[in-house]
Formats: sequence, structure tokens, C-alpha cells
Amino acid sequence: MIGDNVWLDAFVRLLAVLGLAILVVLILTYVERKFVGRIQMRLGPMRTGPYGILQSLADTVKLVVKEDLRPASADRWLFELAPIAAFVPAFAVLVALPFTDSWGVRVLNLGLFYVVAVSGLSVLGYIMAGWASDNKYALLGAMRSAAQLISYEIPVVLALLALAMVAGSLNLVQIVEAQGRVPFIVWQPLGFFIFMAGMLAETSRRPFDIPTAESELVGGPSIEYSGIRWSILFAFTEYSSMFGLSVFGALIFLGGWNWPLGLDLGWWWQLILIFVKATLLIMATLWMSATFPRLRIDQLMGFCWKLLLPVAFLQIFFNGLILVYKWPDWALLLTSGAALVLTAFLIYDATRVRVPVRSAARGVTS
Amino acid sequence: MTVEQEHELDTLEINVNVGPQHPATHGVFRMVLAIDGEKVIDLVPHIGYLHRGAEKLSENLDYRQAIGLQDRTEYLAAFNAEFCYVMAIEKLAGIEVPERAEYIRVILAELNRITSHYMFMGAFSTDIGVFGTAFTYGFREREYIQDLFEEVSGDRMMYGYFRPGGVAWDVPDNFKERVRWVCRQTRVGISDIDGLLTNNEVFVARTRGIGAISLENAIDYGLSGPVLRACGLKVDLRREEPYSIYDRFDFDIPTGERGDSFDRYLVRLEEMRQSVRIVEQAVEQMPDSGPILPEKVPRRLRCPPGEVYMRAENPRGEYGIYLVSKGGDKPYRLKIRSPSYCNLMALKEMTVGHYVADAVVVLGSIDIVLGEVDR
Amino acid sequence: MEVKKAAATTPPEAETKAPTEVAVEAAPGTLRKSGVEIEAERLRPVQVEPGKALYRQVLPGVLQVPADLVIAAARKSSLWPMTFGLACCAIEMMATYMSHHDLDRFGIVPWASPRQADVMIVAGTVTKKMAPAVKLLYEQMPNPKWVISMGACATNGGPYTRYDRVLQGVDKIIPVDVYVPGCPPRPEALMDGLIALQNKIMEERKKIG
Amino acid sequence: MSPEELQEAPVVPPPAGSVADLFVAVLPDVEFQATQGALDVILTVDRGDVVRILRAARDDPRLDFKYLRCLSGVDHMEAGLEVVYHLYSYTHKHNVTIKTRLPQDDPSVPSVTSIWKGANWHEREAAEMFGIFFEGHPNLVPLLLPEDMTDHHPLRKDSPLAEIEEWQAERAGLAAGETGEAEE
Repeated sequence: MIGDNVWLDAFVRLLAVLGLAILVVLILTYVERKFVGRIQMRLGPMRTGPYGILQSLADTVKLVVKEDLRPASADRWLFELAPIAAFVPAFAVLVALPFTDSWGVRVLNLGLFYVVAVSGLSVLGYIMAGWASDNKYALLGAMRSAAQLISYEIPVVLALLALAMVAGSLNLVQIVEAQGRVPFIVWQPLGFFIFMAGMLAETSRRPFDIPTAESELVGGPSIEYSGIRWSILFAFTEYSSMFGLSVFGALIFLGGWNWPLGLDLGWWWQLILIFVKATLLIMATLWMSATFPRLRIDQLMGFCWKLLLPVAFLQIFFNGLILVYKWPDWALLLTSGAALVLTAFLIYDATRVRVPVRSAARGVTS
Repeated sequence: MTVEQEHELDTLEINVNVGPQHPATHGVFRMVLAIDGEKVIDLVPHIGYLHRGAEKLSENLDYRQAIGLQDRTEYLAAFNAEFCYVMAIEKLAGIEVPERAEYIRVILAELNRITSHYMFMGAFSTDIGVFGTAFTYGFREREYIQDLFEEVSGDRMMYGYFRPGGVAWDVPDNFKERVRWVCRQTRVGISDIDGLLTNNEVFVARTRGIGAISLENAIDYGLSGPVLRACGLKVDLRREEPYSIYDRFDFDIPTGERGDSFDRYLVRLEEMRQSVRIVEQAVEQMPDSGPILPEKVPRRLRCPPGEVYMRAENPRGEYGIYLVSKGGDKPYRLKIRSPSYCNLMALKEMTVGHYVADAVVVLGSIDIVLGEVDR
Repeated sequence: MEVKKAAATTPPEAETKAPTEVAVEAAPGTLRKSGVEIEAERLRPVQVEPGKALYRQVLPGVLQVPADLVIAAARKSSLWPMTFGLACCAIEMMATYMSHHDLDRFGIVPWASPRQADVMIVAGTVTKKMAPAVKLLYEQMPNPKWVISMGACATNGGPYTRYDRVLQGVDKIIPVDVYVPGCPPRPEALMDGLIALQNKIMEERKKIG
Repeated sequence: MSPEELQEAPVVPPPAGSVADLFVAVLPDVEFQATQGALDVILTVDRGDVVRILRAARDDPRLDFKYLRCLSGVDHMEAGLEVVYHLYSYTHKHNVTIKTRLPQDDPSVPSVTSIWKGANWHEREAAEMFGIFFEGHPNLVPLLLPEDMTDHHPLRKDSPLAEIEEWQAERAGLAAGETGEAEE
């Protein structure tokens, strides 16, 4: 606590988190270009600074001094407020996350609930942007993002509910401490799978990037935005929500600041550990987004409602059973793992090429 | 008081204008989609944004000068387009082509078919939403073949290397080794693309059953090439009316069953393997030395009056050159029957009833080249 | 909704704040114009009005010199072209983005929407049917913006210059900063053109608002 | 090339047993002139018979031309315009070229879109490039050229090429405005 003034303390902490968010966004944009570049057998940025490390800084300066256009037919206030409306929820997620066992802006008793509730609000910004731009692509993109984000909230909430049942708390600090030496990903692999799908959907990364689908909608809600407003709407919102959700996932599924072997080396190491775990999640996201094609809207919805939602309910049911009858922990792993295998089989079955691929082309040949 | 009769909810169709500048239109194609929610209920294609008069200009150029315009018309498979054009002149003027030149032409044309299909793999997967990864894979392999073309012809894209009666100059000394190396490399590249896309769950989900067209309709619309073969008809002009020396090679004609986007993709993938086979056979059979142009080709080429419709199997389908000569050293009329133009006609038939996202996939699966559509 | 009115670009109905407007269709009720008149109207060149940047009005003179330097350096390091292929040259442009040549090394990544683009690479033949769309796209880009004319066709019509549906050079309708020769230019030539544009941005850092 | 130098191709009767004989067998009452071209047999028919012949060509099992390869227009200046149909049969593997002449002052011919759907764009293209009117075409609006600029037909022989711009012409050693025959 800085001084005795609660308000000053909160303000300083907020500033620190905001600075962190900006820094992380700068680093993430650079890392993404490098990482995706390597996947695509390219080098990524090389010329701006050594190994291109100043690239995202140059992009930011350029975007800030670029002309900020507003289409003549756009709805003025909605158009200008939409980036803020999209960014604030993404930033508000960071407020409730504990980065070590003793440091966060505010540690809420209902932290889990708060994060899930607030992160869904950025859809409002996208809809405002899509509506105000007076552009059909933007409108289609906004409608798609509304449908997608709201749908994916539901299985994610159920999966996290199942997890909260195991942890016995909604307080993020207590959830981390409840994990101890074995993180929840071991007991709840299905929950982690659903959470990852939801995180990809929330941040509009492939294969769930249909709101911004570049080859169809040219960028979706952000199509008419330029300059600083575009960078807030697109880069800041997307990357800071990606960062926030990764830290969140690292806290609740990967054991937070707990070393796997039960060491405790103080807050500095805890911070590093959190970031390493969050980076792992981010890298997984980037990897998926660089190699997967995009789903179609009906397939996306079908995946959510017909597959994720039932198995999430199943998970809650089994967790309840196990917790009530005080069965041992490995029963959690057993049920969750079995449900995950079932899910994977269903996905495989739905997209299986019935005719063997080689003979499909060659079958009728001479 | 009576309850008013309930009305159905009124929905508004909106027209979405895709193109001419749009990342998925492969150039400057434009289509206007009438959509109801996410479903396409009507599609109006607009072309002509790249209409630059290759036919008209060819009428004002020497027979040999017009070869350059063929390159620029079909810029993804320029060797194939040149091949068809010079064969039309040869048929009309009665020029015999030396053996060695035939082999060089066939090797280059088949390799160009592979580069064109690589381009398709990249562009098609990008339409589906892969973030450029398949594109870079395809282009890496394409560059290897492009390097070979550059060594032979001196240019990366607009080769201008074929001549009526043969080829412009002899190939480099290490041509055969280079071609063999490229073939080995291409086999690796094809399996890379195969592994990245063919069994990808999302890729299959996005392409299977999308843009299917029945065989009767396909023939009625005059489709040709992989789009037609994906419907199950086993036709290939290289087999049907063997031109040049294609009757000497052993190769399969891959066909599909459903005529959907996935089958088109598979047919193209298999065609690349078959092209490698043809090239490998051709390299083995190719004589090591010999003339590359017949002895008596006049400096100023004149065709006797007459007309010919020469057709060749290009990567995108049947490429036809309708050449009318009335004597003299210029074509009197040159009509290019471009496969993409004809295949594009069926776009509406394939797209209507699918989702907006599928419109892009169907367009990508036809594999159009705008230079050839608009000429 | 009207379909024809949309001058055939992404974002279709968007009007920009740019000074000139594109006349796409004669107003209903007026006398039908001849093709030549319509064409002349469509192909009227874009008027460029120099603007003054905000930081120039706000910052004191002493600070403007380093600000110029930083901003110009940032601009030249992050040139985002619009994905905008017209014809054959577009294939070479794509080849330049791909792994062999990799324009991302220079911080150059393509963006699909003109609103986020800084530079327009006109890669290919501009026909008179396409010209209004090219002009509209140019107007939709926010300032500061640059144009690279890639290849012979965009520069003066190239091999197609004598066909009367082809524009004899894109500089007839929009101002061009760098011309890249070739038919089509090799990827190295395009990179050279982009580096020339970077140098130009550094040299002209005082002029650009 | 000046109009006087133009030579017409000689009429070579096709060999016996060619597609021309099949046409005679299928449509005994229709007159046409058969020529052996460089690759295919060419039948020149009257424009009034076009639809009848082509429909028979598609539907008769002996001919079975299901595939319309190409439809082109040709401008023969004083001799009129010409519409050329290239047909192919997937079952019998034979080709035929059918031509019909139209006078310059009344270039109209019945549309064949009702026979092959694939004729649609080909006819639209021939219409805008040559000014041929296809009777019964469902949507005969320009395809490649802008819809409101149909003053001239680019592929006609009387439609000149554009002038090279002055500065370009000076460099090339040509006077501005010289077209077409400049480099002969």
C-alpha cells in the first residue's frame, strides 16, 4: 500500500497495470510477427532496430500521427466511442487478476465471476463499431462477433463453474492456492479445452476469427477505422484481452504462481512464473492461429451449442457426483479425460473423409 | 377487441458488393451478393476490370510478337498459353517441330502446370482462412521451379520462349539435372501441402459439399479442366486429342466424384503428381542434342489463309486459340477461349444457397486468373 | 439498396473526407451523357491538398526537428501496403511478401482495408473501368499516403497502352511517388522501389504533414 | 494490311465419312457448305438455320455435341460479320465448327443460350465487341466494357487503336496520332 490514501493506492496500481498492458501489447505484436514469420519460413521484422525489436514502436508512432478518418455517413458518437467501449472491458479484466499472491489491483472474492462477466462486454464495442461505420462488411462482422462471443460465454462459464466446484471458491487467489502442486489442468482437461476454445473465440483468433475474417469481411468491425482509433479497437483490445485471458488461464488451470515441486521463492519468481505460463498459452494461441483455417458461422455455432455445451454440462454433473460422495481425485481426471476423448472423437468423426483420401482422387483413374 | 393477425417477421435482403478490390477476389473480379442473413440468395458477377484487349492488340502485331501477349493473358501458366498459341500457328502454317524442342516444351509446360497449382493451393487455403502458411509453403516450392524457368528463358514470369516451330534458344547444359532435382523437390513440396491441408479437420469441414455442381450442368455450362474432372468425367485433352507428344507418356487422369470444392482440390493435387511423372518420363526420353527449330522458318512468318481452333489442356481447363488468317504476317482474328472465363459462368449455380463465407471458397476453388477471364 | 452506386470497392458506400468526389452515375433526370463525357468525368485526376499536421501546430519550433525525424523514421519503418493486385504484377508482389523475399523484414505487411494502409502498390494494368475504383481507394486511404506504380502497365500502359480501354499510366488519375520499371518487375526491383520510397520519406520529412 | 491484300481460304471439301456426312444424314433438308479446316470440319450455314442445326447437333444421338467449346465473332468488313460455334462431343469424340455470316447493316442472329447455358457470356461478349444482336438472349448487357459506354465496338476492324501519348510518341520516333500501320 502506497501511503495511507486508498484512492492514491488504487490509482498507482491502475497506472502500473495500464503500463503493463501497453508494454505487453507492444511486445506481443512483435512476438506474433516473429513467431508467425518463423512458422511461415520467413524472418519477420529485421530492419527496425536490431532484429526488428523497435517494429511495434514504429507502428505505434506511425498510427498515432496518421490521419484519423471518420466516414461522412458514420454515426459520429458511436463511431468515436466504440474503440473505448471495446478496450475498457479488456482492460478491466486485468484489474481483477492477481499477479502474485499478494499483488493485484484488487483481489475480489468473486474474481472468477467478474473476469468472465467483464470480458464478455467488449462485444458491445464491436457492435457499436460495426453499426456506426455504416458499412455492410462491418455490420456483418459485428453481428457475427455478437453471435460468437455470447455463444461461447456459455460453455466457458459452465466449464469454469465445474472448476469452481472443485476449487471450492470464486476467489482467484484461493483457486490458485487450492491447486497446490497439481494444477487443475490435470484434473479438468476438458475444462481447459473448453476454456482454450472460448479464449480463441473471445480474442477472435483462428479458427474462430469469423468476425474479422480477412478474406471475407476484410477486417469486420474495424474496417472503417484508421490511425489511433483503429489501433485501440484492434491492437489494444485484441492483444490485451489475449494477455488478460492467458494470465487468467495460467492462474486457474496452470497453477498460477505455484512451482510444480512446491517451492516458494518469493514474489519476484512468482511474477516470472505467471508470465512464463501465460506466454505458453499465448504461444499456443499464435500457433493455432497460424496453421488453422477458419470455421464457418454455422459450424462455429454447432461446435459451441451441440458439442461444447453438452459436454460442459456432463462435466458439472460428474464433478457434483464426485464431490458429494467424496470420491478420490483421480475420478475427476477419469471423467473429464473421458469426456475430452469423446469430444475429440466427435470432432474427428464429423470431419472424417469417408472415402480414403488417396483413392478419392485416384480411385476412378485408369 | 380482436388480436391482429400475426405477421411474419419481415427480413431485409442486403446486397453486399465484393470487389473489385477485395482480398479474396484473386485480382479485380467483382460480385454482388444478395444475402439473407448469412445465406446467399443471388449472385451477380461483374468482370471486365482487367479487359485490356489482348485479342485486338494481337491483330496488330506480328505472329511472333503476339506471343508476349499470351504470356500476359494467362500469367500463371504462361508456358501453357504460349504452347497453345504456337501450336495454332504451326497447324495453320504447317510447320514441323523438331523432336528435342517438343520435349523441352512439354517439360516446361508441365512444370508450369505445377507452379500454377501451387498458386492455387496457396490462394485457396488463404480464402478458407489459413493465415498465409500454406501460401508461403506453396510459394517456396514455386520459386524453385521459377528459378529453373529463369535459367531457361531469362524471365521469371513472361517467358516468351516458345516460337512457332520450336523454342527460341537452346536450354542450358545442365537442364536435365536441374529438372530432375526440381522433380524431387516438387514431390517433397506436394507432400508438404498434402500434409498441411488434406486431412485438416477444419479444411475438410469448409470444403466438402461446398459448390457442388452436377455433371450435366457442368457440361452444359462448358466447364473444363479440374472443375469438370471433379464432377467425375474423365476427360483430358492430353489424352482425348493428344497434341504435341503427349501420346508417348504414361499418366493417369484423376477424377472426383461429387464435383465439390474438396474434390477440385484433390484433383489438382493429384494432377501435380501426374505432371511430375510426365516430366520425369520426358527427361528420360529427351534427346541430348539436336535442332530446336526447323531449318526453314522464314524470318517473317506468314500463314496461308485459313482458320484453326487449337485447344490445349491448361491448368485451369481447355485453353483455345481461334486463329483466322487471311494471308499476311498478322493474325486476322485471334480469339482466346479462356477456361476461367467459361468456368466462372457457373459461379452463380455453384454458390447460391450456401453461406457468404462459402462464396469465397467456391470462387477460390474455380481458380480463376483474371487476366485470362477479361483478356 | 442500390448496387450500382457502390463504386466497386471495399467499403462500398463509404464517402471520405477527401476533397474530390467520384461521379459514378449521372443524376436521374438529367440528359444522358455520351460515353466520352462520362469517361472524362470518371478519370478526372485527384486533387491533392497539402494539410498541416497537428503536431506542427502544437509543438514549438525547437521540438519540431526531432519530432520530424522520429515520425519520419516510424513512417518509413512501418509502411503498410494495401493488398491490391490488379494483374500479372500482383503475382510478383505476392512473391515478394513470401518466404523467399519477405517484405516483413522491412516492417511491410499488407492490410486488406484501405483505411489502415499507408502505401498503395498499383500492381498491374489499370483499365478505364477499374480507374474510378482505384481513385476511390486512394481517396479512402488516410493521410499521409504514398503510391508506388509497379510495372510498365501501371506506369504508362505497358504492352497494352494502345488499347483504348486501358489507362495510359495510373499517374493520370492519382499522384505517384515511385515508379518501378519492369514487366513484371522482379521482387528485388519492388524491394528497391520500396526502399526508394523509404528514402523519399526521410528526405521529405519536413514537407509531409 | 490493306483490304485488297486479304485472301479468303480456299474451299476444300472434307473427306468422306467426316462429321459433315452425319449432318447431312440428320438434317437432309438444310443446306450448308462444308470445308475441311486445319483441324476440324467447318460448316457454313444460313443464319436462319442456326438454331435448328445447333439444337439437332446437341440433341441428336448421332451427333451429340453436348459441349459448346467456344463462340466467337469475326469481322470480315464488307463481307459482313461472322459468328463461329465450335462444338465437341464427349461421347463420339468428334469436333465441328459451324459458321454463319451476318450482313453489316443487320447483324442479328438467334441466341443459342436456350441450347447451351454456356453460350451466355460468349454471346454477351460478341455483342459488345462486334455489335452483333443475339435475338432471345436473356440479358444482353455489356460484360467486359462499362455498361454505359457502348459507343463503339472495340474488336471491329474500323475501331482504331488508341493514340500513343505525345511524349511517348516523340521518344518512339512516331508522330502523335499515327496508329495501326505505323510500324509496317
